[in-house]
This record gives sequence, C-alpha cells and structure tokens, in this order.
Amino acid sequence: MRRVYLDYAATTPVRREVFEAMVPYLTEKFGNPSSVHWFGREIRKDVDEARERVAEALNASPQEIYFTSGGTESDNMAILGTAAALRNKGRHVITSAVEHHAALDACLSLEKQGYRVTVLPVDKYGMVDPADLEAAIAEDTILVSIMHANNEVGTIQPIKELAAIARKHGVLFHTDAVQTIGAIPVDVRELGVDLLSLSGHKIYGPKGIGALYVRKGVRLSNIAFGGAQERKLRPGTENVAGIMGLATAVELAVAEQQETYEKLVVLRDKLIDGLTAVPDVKLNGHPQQRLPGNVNVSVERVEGESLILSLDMAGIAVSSGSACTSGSLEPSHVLMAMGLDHQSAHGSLRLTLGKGTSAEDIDHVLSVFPGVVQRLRDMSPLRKSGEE
Amino acid sequence: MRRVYLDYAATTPVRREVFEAMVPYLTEKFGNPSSVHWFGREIRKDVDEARERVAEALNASPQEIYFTSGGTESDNMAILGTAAALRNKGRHVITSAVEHHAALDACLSLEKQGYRVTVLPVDKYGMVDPADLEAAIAEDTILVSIMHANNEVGTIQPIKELAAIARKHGVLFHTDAVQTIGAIPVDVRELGVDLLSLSGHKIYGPKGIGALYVRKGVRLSNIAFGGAQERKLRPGTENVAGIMGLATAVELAVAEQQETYEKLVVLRDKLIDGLTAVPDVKLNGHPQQRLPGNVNVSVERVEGESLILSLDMAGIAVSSGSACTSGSLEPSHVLMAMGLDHQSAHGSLRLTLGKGTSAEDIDHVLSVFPGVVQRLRDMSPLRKSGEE
Amino acid sequence: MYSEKVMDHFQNPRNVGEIADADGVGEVGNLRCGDIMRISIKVKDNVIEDIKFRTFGCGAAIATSSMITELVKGKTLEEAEEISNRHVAEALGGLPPVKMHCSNLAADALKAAIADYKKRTQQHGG
Amino acid sequence: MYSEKVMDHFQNPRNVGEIADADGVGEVGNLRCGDIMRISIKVKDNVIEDIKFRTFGCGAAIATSSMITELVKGKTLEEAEEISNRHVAEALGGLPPVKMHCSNLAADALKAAIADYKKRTQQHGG
Ligand SMILES: Cc1ncc(COP(=O)(O)O)c(C=O)c1O
Ligand SMILES: Cc1ncc(COP(=O)(O)O)c(C=O)c1O
Repeated sequence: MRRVYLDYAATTPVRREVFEAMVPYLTEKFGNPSSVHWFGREIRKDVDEARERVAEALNASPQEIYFTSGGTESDNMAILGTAAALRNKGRHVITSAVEHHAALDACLSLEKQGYRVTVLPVDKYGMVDPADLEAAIAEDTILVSIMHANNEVGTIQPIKELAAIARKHGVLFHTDAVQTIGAIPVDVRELGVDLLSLSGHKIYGPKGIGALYVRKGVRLSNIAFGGAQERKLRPGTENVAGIMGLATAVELAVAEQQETYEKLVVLRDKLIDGLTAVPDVKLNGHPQQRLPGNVNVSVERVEGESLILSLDMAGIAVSSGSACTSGSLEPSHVLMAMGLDHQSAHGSLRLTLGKGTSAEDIDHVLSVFPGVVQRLRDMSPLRKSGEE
Repeated sequence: MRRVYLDYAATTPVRREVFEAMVPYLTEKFGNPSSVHWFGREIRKDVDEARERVAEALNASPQEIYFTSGGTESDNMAILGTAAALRNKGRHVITSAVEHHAALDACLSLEKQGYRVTVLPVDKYGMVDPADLEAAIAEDTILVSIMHANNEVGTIQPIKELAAIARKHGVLFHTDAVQTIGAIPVDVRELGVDLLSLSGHKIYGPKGIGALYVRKGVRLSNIAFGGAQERKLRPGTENVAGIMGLATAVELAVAEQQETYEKLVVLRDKLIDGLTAVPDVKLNGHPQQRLPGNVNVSVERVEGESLILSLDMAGIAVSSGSACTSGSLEPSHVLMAMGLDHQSAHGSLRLTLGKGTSAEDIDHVLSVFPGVVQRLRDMSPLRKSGEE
Repeated sequence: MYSEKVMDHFQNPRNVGEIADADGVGEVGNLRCGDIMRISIKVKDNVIEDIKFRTFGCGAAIATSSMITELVKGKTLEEAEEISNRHVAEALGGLPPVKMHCSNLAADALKAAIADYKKRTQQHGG
Repeated sequence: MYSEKVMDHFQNPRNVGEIADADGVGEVGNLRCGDIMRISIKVKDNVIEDIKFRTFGCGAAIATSSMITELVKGKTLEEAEEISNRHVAEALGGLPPVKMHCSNLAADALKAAIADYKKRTQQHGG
C-alpha cells in the first residue's frame, strides 16, 4: 500500500546527516563529558562545539544554550525556572489559551504555589492580540510565555511585537519555537525574546533531546537536582548522541529554512484548496500568518478520529484535534479557544507537510479524501440543515 | 598509545546489541507513539514491548515502569514526586550522607518547602546502619531514599533490611540502583522497595535514558507538565530509540549479571592487591560488601586530580573524589561522610572495571602506577612523618 | 490500539442506515462529547427483526454500534435488553481503557430504541 | 579542559624541589582545600637567582607553580612582586574558570617567599 505521511508536526524522520552525526557517539565515542581524562575531554570538546553550532543557528551565544530532554522540559524549565527565580519580584505570569500543554500546564501549575496566571484569549484564527498582552501586564508580572507558532492550527504569533511589549515593562518573555525552527526564521535577537524552546524530533532530529535558549543575564532556578552539568542548571549525564544529532538538525533546518518554506507553501495551498473544495470542509487557523507545512480543516458532520482511521486505512497518516485521539472527552483546547463549535472541533483534521512530501502525495490525498468523507457522512446521524 | 579505560562507573560504551536495537528508531521507524495512525501504532507496540522487557528483568510488571531521561530524573521523580503526593500525610524524608547528588540534593531541596530531611550517617566503610534508620523514622516520615550501592566507593547497602524497616512503619522506600543493575542481583520484589531508579549509560546503554520503577499502588505527583505520555506521569515525546536501547541493555545486563560478577571480582581484587602494595595506598569502601567492578583508594601525599592527569597521560582513564575534579573546594561528600581526613579524601582515586577490562589492563595499570605516584610524591611538599 | 475485530467493524460496519418505518428509535450522546448514536429497530413478535445505526463518533463508537446491531438481530427484546457495555466490548475483543465510554453509548442507544418501541406499543395497545 | 601549555608544565614541571640553603621560603594553602604550595628562593643582588617549588594539588596548581618559577627566575624582587595571578594564568594560555583559584595560590606562595626573604635580611641587616 502506498503510504503518505502527513503528520510532520507530530514528529519527523531522523535525517541521514543527523543519524550519521550520532553514530560515533553510540559506538566508539562513549566517554562522559564530565570526566577529566581523555575519553571525557574528547566528548566535552564535541559537546561544546555542538553548543556553538546551535547558538550560531539561532544567533545566540554558546553560553546561552542549555540542552534538555525535549521541548517539554525546555518549556517547563523556562517557565518554572524563571517563576521560582523571580518569586520575590512578583507572582504573575501571562500565557495564551493556545499554548502547547507543556507550557500551558506548567503555567497553570504555578497557581497551586500562589501565583496568578492570566491566559490570554485568541481570535478566531488563533492569534493573540498585542493589546490584550499590554492590558494584562501588571506590577507583579514576571513572565510572559507565548508560542512562536501553534502546533495544531499553524498560526504564527506576532512574537517580535509581543516581546517588545514585555520588554518595555521589564517583564521576561519566553517563546516555544518547537514548531518554527526550520519553517520560518528564528533569530533570538531579532525576535527580542529572553527564553526560547526547541525540540529535536520536530526538525528531523532524534526524540528525547531539546534545547533552551536563555538570554545572558536571565537567571533561572533549578527545577531538577543533581550533578553540575549544563552549568549546574540541568543535571544528569548529557545525552551526547542526542546533542550531536540536535546540533546537526538545527544547523540544517536553519540553513534550508527559506528553501523549505517556498517548497511547502505551494504544496500546502494546493492541499488547502483541494480539501476545502469538498462541501462543508473549512480551514482552521490563520489564512496568511500560517506555518508553511500546516493544514487544519474541520469536516462537518464527521468525527475526527474516525476520519484519521479511515485515512490511515488508505495509507494516509494525519492527526486530529478530536477529543477521542487524546483520550479525553473535550476536544482540542486550541480549537475551542478559537471559538469553534463542538462539532467543528471534534471534526478537525490536521495534515502537516515536510521534507518528504511531494505533489503526488497531495494528489493522492485529494483523490482519497472525498470518498472517505462521504462514507462517514453517510454513516452519521447528523444532517446538513435542509438535508433529509 | 595503549589506552585502558577504568571508569565504567562514570559511563560505559554502548554495546553492539544495544546500538543495533536503536538503529531502526533513528532511521525508518520514526513515528510518534502517541499518533493514532499506523506510523504511531507501530512504535507504540515496540515501546510497550520494551517496557515489558525492562519489567521482566527487574521482576516488576510493565505498568510499574516509567521511562525517564536518565538516573537523575528518575531520582528526582521518585523523591519530589512522592513528597508532593504525600505532603498532607507528612513532611519528613530520610536519606543517607553518601547518596548521589541527584537523590541527596533532591531531598535537601525539600527543606525550602518546609519538609524536614534527616541525612543518616555512614560508618567508615560507607555503610548505613539499619538501627539508625529505625531510630530516625518518625510519625510524619513519608519516604526513605537510600542507594543500592555507592558510585564512588562501591559499598553495597543492606537494602532488603532497610526497606523492611520502612515497610514496617508504612513508609515508602526508594533506592537508586543505577550502579547495581548488571553488577549484583536487582529484583524489586526481593528487595521489597517501592521505587527504584536506573540509568541506561551505566549498563552499556545510551546516555539520556533511564527508568523508574513505581510499585503498583504508589502514587506520585507530577514534577513535569505537558502531554499524557507515560500514563501522564512523565510528559514529553518518548525517546523511542533510547527506550529500545535501554530495554536491550537492561535485559542483557541482568542475563549476564552472574557471569560479569564472577569475572570482575577476580580482576578487582588483583587490582586492589596491587595498588595497596604501594606504600601508603589504602582501600576506601567496604572490603566485602562491594561492587564487583569498584576499586577506590587513597594515595597519601598526592592530590587526586594530578594523579588522574598523570595516569591519563599514560593512557589510563580513571576518576577521583578530589575536589578539583568537581570544580568545588570540598572533596567528595561520600569520602568525607566516611570520616576520611582531607588529605585522604583529596588523594582518592576511583578505578572501575567493566566488560572490556582484561587481566593485561590490570597488569598495565599496576606497572605504571608506582612510578606515577613516586613522581607526584617527589613533587609534593607533604612528607611522611619521619621522612626528610 | 484497536483490536482487529474493532477495525473490521469500523471498516465494514454492519447495518448502517435508518429503518424508514422503524418501530423504535433511540438517540444518545451529544456533540459536546463528540459521540452521537441513533439506532432504529423493527420488531416482530417480540423479536428484533431488523436494526440499523447511524453514528457520529470515533472508531470505537462506530465499531460498537456495528457490533451491537449484529449481537441483537434476531434476539427477543428481553435478550437484547440484557446486553451490556461489557458484552459489546468483549465481543469486539476488548477496547482501550480510554474508549470504554463509547461502548456505554451503544448499549444506551439500543435501550433507548427499545424504550421508544415500548412506549409506542403501549400507546397503541393501551 | 587544560591548555597545551598547562599540560606541558604539568607533565614537565620546571624547577621542582627545594633549595637547601634558601634565602626565603613561602608556603600557602591547606589540606582542606586540597592545595599546598611551597616555594623557596635564592636571592642575589636583589635578583631571584634560583627558585624551586613543591606542590600538592591539581594539575592547574602544579602547572601554575612551575610557570611562576619560570616567570620570575632572573627577575628583580620588585619585578617578581608585580606578577599577579592573571599573569600566570595568561602565560599558561588560560585556565578553566573553576581553576582560577589555583593561580592565586602560586602568586601568593611567591609573595610569601619574598616576604620571608625580606624578613630574614631585615633581621640580618637591622
Ligand atoms: C509547540 C510544541 N511545544 C512543545 C512540544 C513538546 O516537545 P517534546 O515532545 O520534544 O517534549 C511540542 C511537541 O510535542 C510542540 O508541538
Ligand atoms: C548512583 C547514581 N545515581 C544517579 C546517577 C545519575 O544518572 P544519570 O547520569 O543518568 O542522570 C549516577 C550517575 O551519574 C549514579 O552513579
């Protein structure tokens, strides 16, 4: 069966160059970078170099890069680490309603410790209004965390503008750039952010590795305890192979960003046009301020998981904001925050494009999609007003 | 130059079988185990199977195994997770003075949150006295965390006895088994522990992966926030390649434990005899209750880092509890807790044996060691009483 | 995630549709939770002669709907009423724990259809 | 971790030992911190004619000891006194940040030896 993978926002295959960068560290180069002897020093040098390469790709300096176990830990470290470090300065944190749970839940967890958390609303495209941020900043605000682009609907936030507002008020600004590295430009100085999270496995790197950019001068408290690794901020023997893979992945993603963008946008728009040509299929997310690889649609009168499964049986791998894919009863908090009704939220479908996506893949999906939708609609008790 | 690696307690090379178990997950098998479609389901099945294999090796059940980013995170999760879950039951935690910093510092961090922490002393061999534990348990004690065997001096604690005392008082018991898997038998039911940490890179697995055993019925609070992975206890996309590698590493380590033990003990004792034959070189740690691969000696009148460097220049990789290897001014908290004087603590040397160690390696070390010591002693202003 | 049986019923659902002159119709679920099931039955001599379903819902919801129609076709009303969520899940070779609520819905929809039939016949009869 | 220069001085330390009939001896550090340095000097016409060290300490401690003896040999006491920790570290091509305290010790030991020499000559002279 022809298999078409359109779930690059969930995870990406490790690219050849990344795999090859990792292999030495899973075979002969096995030392512990904390060791004083040759076996350790050899690795320390390589890890330092990897840090430099990641820094350079983001326009940061090496001392501003901390390696973590993934995007989730980066978000947690940024949010919980600054909140703890600044607890005597203030206890108010601002985030948005469409954040990834790694950021949103980290923020909300602070409520139990007596912090106030403001969750900014978004418009129907999933966009935060800078005026809302301006209005939400109070005397005791210490941190704003708003993602660079959303993983479900692809909406790109006006981070530069938002970060400038925070800076004006002397408030730290964190952004989750897990979905934007390699998709759109990510330059920490240009964006003007204080903290920025990224993850390996979304950019053709390995799973279980990520990084956090922490601007020089920003102090975090430890959220984990142990050895002195990562300048005492992130204890635990370094995932050396992962770090080497991440450096290569970040470097290549950034180098190829422009080219990737141009290629994907064309395929994305072709896919959007084709899908929304089916009756009662509507695009979710921002029509322009959108990740080049993201397509998110709501298919009326059909539930998302049944759509995924049907497409999967046809060899097409996609995902959904349907509650039933998450094991909860509530559908995606992102779609709900955008004001979708329950039917549209349950009937959402996310198709995300990447390096391996071809025009033939899109054609294939568009040839399969109408039949799958029709079949499920025939099975559905919901009817279009006026129908039957 | 002939290179002899005698720092297996710091980290181990990834064994061939482990590397091969990982490769598919760094190449074609790239799906996200949380995905509903085929690419995800394929991986979910493999991760579930890996969990079963780890569980079986420890005599646990699969639902009792959680994958983490390493030994440090496992220790943190066990200690901070139970402390938070039981905060309304009591706020007293007991640990020992020779724990790894990942456990000790996690315990001590609780003091800031209003917990009491009792740090049990050890005898001159680094051993905890069960009577001390019995005496320390109070009404409000919720957790005891004592390591299975020490990473610096190799002393094996009487965990079964210690855990029984905790159980008798209805107190949870955690043990850090990072150094014991594959070295001595580790059976969670036989040991009678509630929580047990392990790490991949100490057992010929990859760095950046570990696991925590949590006995059925023991409830932990989240210490990280995000997705629903690892039954909502440990969020973040799974390090799939790491998990597959870890499962193979644990399985092989346990299968070969007896054989490894028998081989290493012989080499270890030969090394101990040879080193301590040099004047004023004394063994640290327990003479019998000792890891099969651990040798730790104090070399009087010589500082540890200078010893490591000198041996390193001769191609021999070892480590030290010297302050100067850790960048602090205080030497190893383990050696100090055992009552060593500053000179002996600063002059300690750890040589740890493993799979690759041969009798020729030991001979080589023993042929180099006396000269190196002599040279540094000649350079030292310290003199044996009566000398010069 | 799903058993082969579930996938078979999802892929080839039995008895999809609506009985035009049904003797009883039951609809349960709501859009909030993302599951709606409608079951219509044709009853003759106390036996479920025909049954059809329409479902908006996940794979498990569709499979349990399909399975329950197979299980009760030809059964008496009393036998049909005894069919529980557990039976449906078992007949499907098990369901993932997070999906158990879907099998509730199928049995509930069937019960609602039988209740509707009884109400109608009581009205007719009484 | 260490520069090549540091490793060279560690591996081939210059001027190790003790001057039997030294004009000044300085010892600094303590066992608690794991560093002890002893420097002995021979002075003629206000110039450091010979210098030797003995050090118990890490690689950096030994290398800085060795380096400082090279730096001051043949220098006047005034010139020698001007040598700071920074100079020693720089002459070694830099030291890791955590090791900077070791270079303090070397300069301190030299200062102590010069002070000892001055004390002795003052006693003789006065
Ligand atoms: C926007 C965003 N943030 C954070 C994460 C978490 O990253 P990881 O899976 O590496 O922990 C993801 C992906 O799952 C994501 O899409
Ligand atoms: C006893 C012990 N516990 C915990 C750890 C930490 O494990 P990891 O480096 O995988 O975080 C180590 C090793 O560094 C160890 O030896």
